[in-house]
Amino acid sequence: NEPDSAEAPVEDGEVTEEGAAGGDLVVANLSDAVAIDPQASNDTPSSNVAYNIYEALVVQDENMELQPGLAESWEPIDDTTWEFKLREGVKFHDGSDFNADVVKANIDRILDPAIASPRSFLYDMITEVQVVDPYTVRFVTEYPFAPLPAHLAHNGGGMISAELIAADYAAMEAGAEPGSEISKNPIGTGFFKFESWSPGTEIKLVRNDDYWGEPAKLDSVTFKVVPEGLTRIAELETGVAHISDPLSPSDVTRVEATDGMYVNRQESVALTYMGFNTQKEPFDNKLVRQAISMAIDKNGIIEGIYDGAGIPAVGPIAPQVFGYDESVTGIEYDVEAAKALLAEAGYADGFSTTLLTNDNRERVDAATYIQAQLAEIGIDVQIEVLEWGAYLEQTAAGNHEMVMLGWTTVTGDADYGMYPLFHSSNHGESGNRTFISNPELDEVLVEARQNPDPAERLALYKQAQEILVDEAPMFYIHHQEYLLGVSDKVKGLWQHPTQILMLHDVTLEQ
Amino acid sequence: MTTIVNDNQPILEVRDLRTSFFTGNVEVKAVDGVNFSVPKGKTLGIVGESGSGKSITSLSILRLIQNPGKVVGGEVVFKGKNLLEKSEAQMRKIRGNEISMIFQEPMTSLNPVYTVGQQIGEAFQIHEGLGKKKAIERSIEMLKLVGIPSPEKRVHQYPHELSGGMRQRVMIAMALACNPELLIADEPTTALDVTIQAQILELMKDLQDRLGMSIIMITHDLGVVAETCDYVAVMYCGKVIEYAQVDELFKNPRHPYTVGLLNSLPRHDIDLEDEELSVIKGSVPSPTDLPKGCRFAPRCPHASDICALRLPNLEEDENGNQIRCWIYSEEWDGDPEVNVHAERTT
Amino acid sequence: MSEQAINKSPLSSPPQNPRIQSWKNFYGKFRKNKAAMVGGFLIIFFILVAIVGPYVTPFEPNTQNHLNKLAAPSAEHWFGTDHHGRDIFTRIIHGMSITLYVGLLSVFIGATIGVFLGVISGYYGKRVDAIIMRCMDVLLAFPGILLALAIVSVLGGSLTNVIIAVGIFSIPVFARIVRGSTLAVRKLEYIDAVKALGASDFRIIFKHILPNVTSPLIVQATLSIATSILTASGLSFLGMGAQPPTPEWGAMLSDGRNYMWDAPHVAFFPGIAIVIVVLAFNIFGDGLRDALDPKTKN
Amino acid sequence: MFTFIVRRLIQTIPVLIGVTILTFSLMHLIPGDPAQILAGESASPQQIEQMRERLGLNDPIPVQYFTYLGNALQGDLGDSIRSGRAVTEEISSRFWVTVELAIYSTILSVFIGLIAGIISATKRYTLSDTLIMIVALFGLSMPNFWLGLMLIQWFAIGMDIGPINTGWFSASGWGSWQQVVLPVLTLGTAGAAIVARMTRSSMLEVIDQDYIRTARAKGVKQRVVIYRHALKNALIPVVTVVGLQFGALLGGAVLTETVFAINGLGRLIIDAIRARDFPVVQGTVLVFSLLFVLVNLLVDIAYRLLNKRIDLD
Amino acid sequence: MQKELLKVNDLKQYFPIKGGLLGRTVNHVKAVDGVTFTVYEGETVSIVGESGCGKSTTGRAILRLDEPTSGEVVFEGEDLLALNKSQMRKKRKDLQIIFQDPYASINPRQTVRQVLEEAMEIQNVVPREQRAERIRELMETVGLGPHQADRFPHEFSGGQRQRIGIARALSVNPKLIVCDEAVSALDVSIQAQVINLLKKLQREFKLTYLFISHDLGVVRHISDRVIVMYLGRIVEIGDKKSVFDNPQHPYTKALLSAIPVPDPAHKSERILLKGDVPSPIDPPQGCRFHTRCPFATEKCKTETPELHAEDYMKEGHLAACHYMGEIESGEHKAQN
Ligand SMILES: Nc1ncnc2c1ncn2[C@@H]1O[C@H](COP(=O)(O)OP(=O)(O)OP(=O)(O)O)[C@@H](O)[C@H]1O
Ligand SMILES: Nc1ncnc2c1ncn2[C@@H]1O[C@H](COP(=O)(O)OP(=O)(O)OP(=O)(O)O)[C@@H](O)[C@H]1O
Ligand SMILES: [Mg+2]
Ligand SMILES: [Mg+2]
Ligand code: NI
Repeated sequence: NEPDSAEAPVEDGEVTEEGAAGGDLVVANLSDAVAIDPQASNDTPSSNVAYNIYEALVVQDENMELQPGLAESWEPIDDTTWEFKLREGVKFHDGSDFNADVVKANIDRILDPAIASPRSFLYDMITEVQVVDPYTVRFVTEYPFAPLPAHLAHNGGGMISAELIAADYAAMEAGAEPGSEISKNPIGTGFFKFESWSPGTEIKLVRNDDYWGEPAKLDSVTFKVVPEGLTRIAELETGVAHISDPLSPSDVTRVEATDGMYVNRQESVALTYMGFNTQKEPFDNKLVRQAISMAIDKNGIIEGIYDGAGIPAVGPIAPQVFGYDESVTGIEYDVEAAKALLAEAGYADGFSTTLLTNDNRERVDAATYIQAQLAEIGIDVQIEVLEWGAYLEQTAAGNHEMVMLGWTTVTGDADYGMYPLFHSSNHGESGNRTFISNPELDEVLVEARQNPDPAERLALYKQAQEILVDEAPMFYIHHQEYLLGVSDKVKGLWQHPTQILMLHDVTLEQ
Repeated sequence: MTTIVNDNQPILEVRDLRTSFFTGNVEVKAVDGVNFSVPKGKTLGIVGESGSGKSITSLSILRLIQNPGKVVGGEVVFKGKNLLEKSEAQMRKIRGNEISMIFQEPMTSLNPVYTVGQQIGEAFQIHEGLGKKKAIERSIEMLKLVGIPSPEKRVHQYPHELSGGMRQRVMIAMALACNPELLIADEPTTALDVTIQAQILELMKDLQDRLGMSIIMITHDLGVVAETCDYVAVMYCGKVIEYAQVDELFKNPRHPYTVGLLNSLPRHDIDLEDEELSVIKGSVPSPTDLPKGCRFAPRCPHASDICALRLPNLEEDENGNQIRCWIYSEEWDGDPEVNVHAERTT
Repeated sequence: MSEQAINKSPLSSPPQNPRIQSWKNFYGKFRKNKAAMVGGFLIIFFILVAIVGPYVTPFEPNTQNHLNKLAAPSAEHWFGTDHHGRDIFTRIIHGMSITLYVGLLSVFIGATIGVFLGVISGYYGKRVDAIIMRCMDVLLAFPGILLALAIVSVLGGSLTNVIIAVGIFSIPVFARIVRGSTLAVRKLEYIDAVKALGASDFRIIFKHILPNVTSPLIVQATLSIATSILTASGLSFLGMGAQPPTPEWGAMLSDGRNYMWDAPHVAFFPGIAIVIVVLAFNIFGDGLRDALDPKTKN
Repeated sequence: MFTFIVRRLIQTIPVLIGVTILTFSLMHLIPGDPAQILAGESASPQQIEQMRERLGLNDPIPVQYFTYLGNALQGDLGDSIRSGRAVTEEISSRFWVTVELAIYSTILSVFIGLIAGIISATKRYTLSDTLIMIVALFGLSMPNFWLGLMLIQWFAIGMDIGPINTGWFSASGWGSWQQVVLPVLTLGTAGAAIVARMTRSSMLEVIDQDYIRTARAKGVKQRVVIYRHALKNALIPVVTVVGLQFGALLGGAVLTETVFAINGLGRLIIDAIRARDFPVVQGTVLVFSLLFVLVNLLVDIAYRLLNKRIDLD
Repeated sequence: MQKELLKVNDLKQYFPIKGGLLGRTVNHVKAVDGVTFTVYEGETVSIVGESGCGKSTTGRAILRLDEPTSGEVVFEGEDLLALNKSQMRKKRKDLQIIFQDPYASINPRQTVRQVLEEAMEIQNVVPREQRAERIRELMETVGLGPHQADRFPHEFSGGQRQRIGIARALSVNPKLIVCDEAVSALDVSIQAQVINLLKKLQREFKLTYLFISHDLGVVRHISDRVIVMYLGRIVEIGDKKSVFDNPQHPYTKALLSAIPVPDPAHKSERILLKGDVPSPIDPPQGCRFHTRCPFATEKCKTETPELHAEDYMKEGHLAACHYMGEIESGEHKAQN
């Protein structure tokens, strides 16, 4: 249900021992991919599969730093133009060449209204893609946009074979849905090739032996759909699967206690928060928001519900995200102070309100926890659980008072972690579901996204974080830790802070 | 108890038969001491009002009483052997073979999911060990025997495809399949229209003449008894209260109940003198709550003290007719002049 | 001669209130059915627990104690604690009234509408019947889960809406049963008799048909309570149901399934609780059926 | 018989149309916009608008309905909003899974239910009767998803009993026999209980019938009376129950498939509802109801074949 | 001449049979097919005939319990079939019915008092405060103890229930009572009691009975005139004595001869009919009885005989047979 994902390449992690090459890695997934078209899907399972097939121009490492991908280098030419030098000699799985035309075809497709790509927001500042020469491409943006390379590193920027794109358009002419041709036979440049997909059951990938870089070590990877957490573990235990993705916090102890498997923890760039509708009484009062933020013990939630999987959030962005400033301090847990603040705000006797959440179990549990804690400062919380579709609609329309939500800064850049969430132009469905509108903050966020100077940007984001702590439009709960249940046979696995499994170096011990 | 001395050896003798139903902790004595005999080749009629135990008697003879019912006493002597002492397997050999039975409701007494032929043929398969095909052939013969037109076609039909009269013929065919020596017909025509009833009764009479079997004809219709039977047993509340040759019974009924029955019957062939039908007052007592003395005493116009106190025995006269009534005993303490049969009005 | 001689002797017992008499008759039959008696007593017991239980439980149903979460059953926590450290025994006791409420109310809704449609359908027959019965077919053929989801989504997630959804599920069952009985009763001669007296349709339906279809109805209602409780817990299991922290058993079960490895009791006790309550209604319904069935002899 | 079948088929048409109307209205009544869900937690209003336009969601609802109906009549159930695949394709890949699950469960429940019911009826009031009926009542009273979870706990995760580990079966998926056992048990249990109870009472009723007495009067053996004469008649009401049960089974499949991670129609419909994937929901509902209607037609036919009293035409 | 109370004119009752692909009406059960007769005030007219010949249907049609297909039912000069629903409801006071099944004909959930009270309430015949008294009276009239008024039907025997049914019919002071097999379900000894009661009531209240029965013994005893029906038609109608002693229609003759007489001395010439009653869906052409009639000729197969009298027959005695005169005189013999 989270918005979702991006990518990143290699580095250390647990990549130490070498297992024997080959084998079929089975990943038990919560849900099936929606489409194996990076431009037409935005869910984690899809990204997880797509990452192995398609590659982007830029790659984020596990520290979220940008590394060359299909592009060897990039630089801003002027305020609104970025130039990328592409890697030569890269071939798609269908044998076609990767070059600047392909890049143009891909970006054009994402921005094509007929495709209505859910990824288009990542690139909608691009007004033109210029092919300078076969291996040089330029992106012209509508306004100065510093995080563009980070955006291009996103999984949505994975490059699809131009021939396939053409075929997909042809199919659309014939009445098919966009992307259906691509999902049927996805062609990228990645280290795994698509083999088969039985929807709802499993997707199988095989090694691309003609990979331009070092080929993957596994023969194949199977992404198997196992929706029940309990069952996923059973699969792990019986050896049917090697990885349970994700692992419920509640199952951590179980996995830890079982021989032959371990828990893989990965800090993430995700945020869990409880948003206040700042346009509604009494949450239009900053003091109330602060008081509530003060009255809830984040650590209790992290320990009690997420089983310690995560770190308390100070502000909206996680430490790995570019723009994070550790000097900013958050609101501390202090029930007495909270009561005082509430009294100051004129609600000494508390009030009644509702807390909306979707039917995600941890969120519901966290909501229940918050309900209990707020009762102590006299706030009577009614929990209302909505099913996802209705939930999105309700929260976008601002029908809520308090709401449990999350956000993942998939680009690893503070811009993505703040601009959609807090800029007043993004009220509602665009991301700002607290409906905060603070002119000073708006100004800082716009400035920060357009300034090409990283140092200046850092300063601006520090300022933004300070404002956000003070304004408390949301109660920042935690930056989750992604949990995997992994069989001891799996070597060389690591998970990206955007939740993607890094399978390039994985080997299976027989 | 004695049996009727007759020129004809009885094929079946029922002596002091008792059958009870045990529901909860009460015992319902449905049949409570029944005696009669069926002379060879003759027809015995059993009449009585509803609930008097006619059907239970016949089921007891074949030992078909099921839980919670039980034959609790007496003897059923068939060809000199007491059927109540036979094993279940021996009984099965007798049922449908030596003694057969026809039931009241031709609608419900045939299994709706099997064809007529299958059901008749089953008897041949069981008792004569015939194969399926042979059994069907014999079934066709039987259908012909009971006068069903185009039996080759009918044999493959299901009971619901036949009319009531035909079904009853099928029942008869089934009962007669293995040439039984005794046929028990439990109200074989009650559910049928009179014109059809006439056909069936005629058929039975005809078959009896041809095959020489003995028949127990159970009915509540005194007309049927008069026309088809040689002997009659009148039952009331689980007991036989009068047993006589048919002419004798109609000419000279002796039990007040028999007389009452005859009197309350409107006739289609003659006009009654009275506007009013003569009636038996009251109604049949509940089987769970029977009078202590003579069962008929509460309704009997002649009842005296002894009737209410003690149950009369079934006494036999010199002609072999039997009667269960204090009036005909030495101990009679009522009006000595009473002349029951003279009260007949029809 | 008569087609079928029918004659039963009158009860010669002294005049007594006939209602008491027939109740005694029913009760006499009912009492013989031991299982049904157990069911009846269990239900009474459950109702008592639902009323009194919440006042005597050792803990608060919603008080969390994360230090003592997922504790195994012990002398202090009879059924252990759940993932918020709440006492499961307490929550089950508090959930009793919810479960009964769900079962009873949803059946009430379903039965009311179902009976109405069934009687109309059976009594008027022809086109009315055809239309109503086709609609019932649609409902029957329609995956209930979608209906539930729709209702819960449109009206918002709450127990009441689950009850409405479950109630709607059960309409066709009642409509069919009542229609069937109505058809049977309508053929009886006493209906013709009151018609011949000039009774209106309204009177015939409400005074003469409805009271005489109650036996199968009561039986069905009891059994439907059982089914409804199951259905509702299924919906809660799928996450459409009571709002947390309501101690609804289906929801507890749904929560509990995540801890089956480490703390099987979290799912086990609510499950057993459902089984027992449903069982009680089932055997009670069975007993009622036997007692109300004129064919089973006293 | 032919006329009967054709007439029954004709009768199902209004029912199916009713089902599509109901689905259509419900899906549009539910708050939640497929475009928004597809777009996720952040999406610009223009983007959502584009998507709505692309999906044809901006047409008036009656227009959408009749477009849908028109296409459906030609066998085109549209494309999934979520995956872009044809709905028929989405359904067909899962159809047999659910149908197999339902059929195996039905077979299981009929098989066990019949045997238990017959034993119970013939051994009326004995210990085995009581035991069977108690077990059946439990089977009836158990939430099937709970049973599923317990079965996983006991026989997939397994318990160590001495040297034996009871983890014999697989907890997820569909295909091998290890995968089939637990879901079928889960789904079939309630059905078996119902069939057993129905068989018992139906047998008891039939055993009291006149024609059974007739058979016995013919000298037929008790066993033959039970199996030849009584059973075939007793099956008649049981068949109806099995038909209705099949419907319940399809509903139960949703839960069972969730618990056992079986990729069938039940899970498809849940996922589709959550994603407001209208075409898939409609298609699946249609298939569900069609299955239900057809199974009940089959049952009616079986009923008529068994029950000779009903005229075939 | 007595006063005509009820005149039934060419009454037809067809029940549709649905079938075919679309469940259309494909045929009709011609249960009653053109029946005409008159009932005079104070008399008892019986309808006899075999099962399914349309006796009950005729009775029900007269009372409009089923809406007849066509014809007239003139009661005291007024065509009942022309009345609207509420007019008919008022009229129902004058026509009552007693049914066969003593178990099904009383609502098992009402006490006798409630049954009777309701009847009076519906027709509003007796003021509320006098109803209790009236109920007492009715109970006595039908031979039940007033103390039994508060009992439920299941506490009564069949005969007693039949009396309750009679009391219900009487409670609205009807002029005509249709007795549909009113005594058929009773044992002989009880049947006699009820018949006596019916006769007594007729004398006391000047009732008119339309008495439907298949039991000719009972019919002979109770009726003044007799109607014999066969397959939806009247085949013979006439004064009781002449119909019983001098039946004209071959069917009537066969019917009478088929009844066993409770007298072993009685030796009757039995006329055995072949086969069964044909289906009323496609009744035979011509004389409906020709399929079973020993006297049938070609003419019978094509020409439908009308009810008529021969000169030797008593007044009012009519039969529908082409050959009754010839049969009587012995000119026309049974075929083969
Ligand atoms: N299964 C049973 N349980 C209890 N009592 C029974 C049972 N079957 C029959 N009886 C009782 O046995 C008595 C005799 O019944 P039976 O069937 O022999 O009467 P019948 O003379 O054949 O009457 P009918 O003319 O109605 O057939 C009745 O009083 C009846 O109540
Ligand atoms: N409602 C109905 N629908 C269809 N057919 C009917 C209906 N009522 C009666 N019939 C048919 O009409 C014919 C006459 O029936 P009716 O009940 O009048 O016969 P009856 O003479 O009263 O017979 P019985 O002596 O059996 O009561 C029968 O063939 C019957 O099947
Ligand atoms: Mg009998
Ligand atoms: Mg009739
Ligand atoms: Ni009779």
